[in-house]
Amino acid sequence: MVRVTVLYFASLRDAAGCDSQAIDHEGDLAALYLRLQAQHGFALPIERVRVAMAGAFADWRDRPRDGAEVAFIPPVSGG
Amino acid sequence: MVRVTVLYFASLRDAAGCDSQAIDHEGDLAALYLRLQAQHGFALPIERVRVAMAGAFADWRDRPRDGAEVAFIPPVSGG
Amino acid sequence: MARFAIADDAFDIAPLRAGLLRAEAGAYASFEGWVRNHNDGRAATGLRYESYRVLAEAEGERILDEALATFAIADAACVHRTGELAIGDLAVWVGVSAAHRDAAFAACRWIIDEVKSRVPIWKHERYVEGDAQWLHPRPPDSQ
Amino acid sequence: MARFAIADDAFDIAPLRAGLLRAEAGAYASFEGWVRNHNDGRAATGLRYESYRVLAEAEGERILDEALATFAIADAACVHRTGELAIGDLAVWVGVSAAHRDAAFAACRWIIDEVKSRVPIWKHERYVEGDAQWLHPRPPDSQ
Repeated sequence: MVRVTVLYFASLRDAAGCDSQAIDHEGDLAALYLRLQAQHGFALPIERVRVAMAGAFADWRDRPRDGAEVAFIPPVSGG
Repeated sequence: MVRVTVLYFASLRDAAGCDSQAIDHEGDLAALYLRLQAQHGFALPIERVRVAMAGAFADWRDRPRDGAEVAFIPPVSGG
Repeated sequence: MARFAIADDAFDIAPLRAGLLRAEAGAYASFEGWVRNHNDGRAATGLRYESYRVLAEAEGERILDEALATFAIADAACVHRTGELAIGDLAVWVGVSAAHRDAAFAACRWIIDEVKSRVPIWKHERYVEGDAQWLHPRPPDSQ
Repeated sequence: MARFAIADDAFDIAPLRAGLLRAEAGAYASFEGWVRNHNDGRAATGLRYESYRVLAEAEGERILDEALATFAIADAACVHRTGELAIGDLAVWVGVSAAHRDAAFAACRWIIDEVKSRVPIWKHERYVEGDAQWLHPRPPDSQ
């Protein structure tokens, strides 16, 4: 069990109702998204979301270390 | 026989040694170029030159009217 | 110096362009994205961009590094706005200098396409009817 | 108002760009030709452009009219310098605004290609060795 901080952006933040959230987690990043999706009702399926850890893109199968900062990246719309 | 003013640009002006020249001419614009090429030694064959009359592109087979302003347009190099 | 930047406020293009001047560069291509008064058939009144800044800057820089490695260009830069924007405001700027125009155009186009598809920036669009939404386009975004 | 102009002196881009802003335009592509310090493997020190002005203006305008008829663009403009230019000087500017970037890029590229191949403007290039020459390229000019 590790403690991670999750950052939310755009529609994920609106659904979560907060910018970030500290949570205890066991398992990989995919499991973390699915848990939080169930909690907050994220409309975006995991296939349309990317994940970043410590400010760099990460793999859904990566397991966060204790204290990690995790960001869910919904489909981008800059430009 | 008509009197025309011929304008020279770029390497044609260098070869002619003048910006423009008044000349009496009979025949089409192609004949005019060939005459003046022989006179001034223009290196550019007529196939690489375009012709304009009264400020608009013209056809080598056009025959100038009296008082026409004719310009020989060597290959352009703007941009 | 960073070639990619996130700007929280309106920025000047002139010094960015001047920074790309090179004696060996004969061509300069640039692209700007402006806030449009319509999108997908709806009349828009303005928008807000937000970014995941640390990752946006890293990914933007990576795109410009890749462009410099891929195309025969002299230099390239990109700035993307965040915050509140009105119709007509400059949202993103890309500039590329190169010896020849083929590479300048190709790299400029490639950079804006990559920025739009890879950099974590999100657009929140407001409509004349009063509603608003986050845009999460499905790839390929052919807009 | 004319969309194409010949400029005998250095000109500002900012007001030209501002003239292309449209509330419905989300994309702006521009191209600039700068005087390079080399051409065809020779070191250049500067150049002079001369034009057949009345025909250059008419042909430039025709190119922009054709671009507006051919591409889904909002507006377009082009200015070409004449006279003496030094390394780094702006020789030609093209700007295009459009709803979408595909058309903006395509029209901008098309306009500069057409201007280079059709508008009666000639470049007289000076080299470090002291000589100079008029450039009369053979088509297709793929530079």
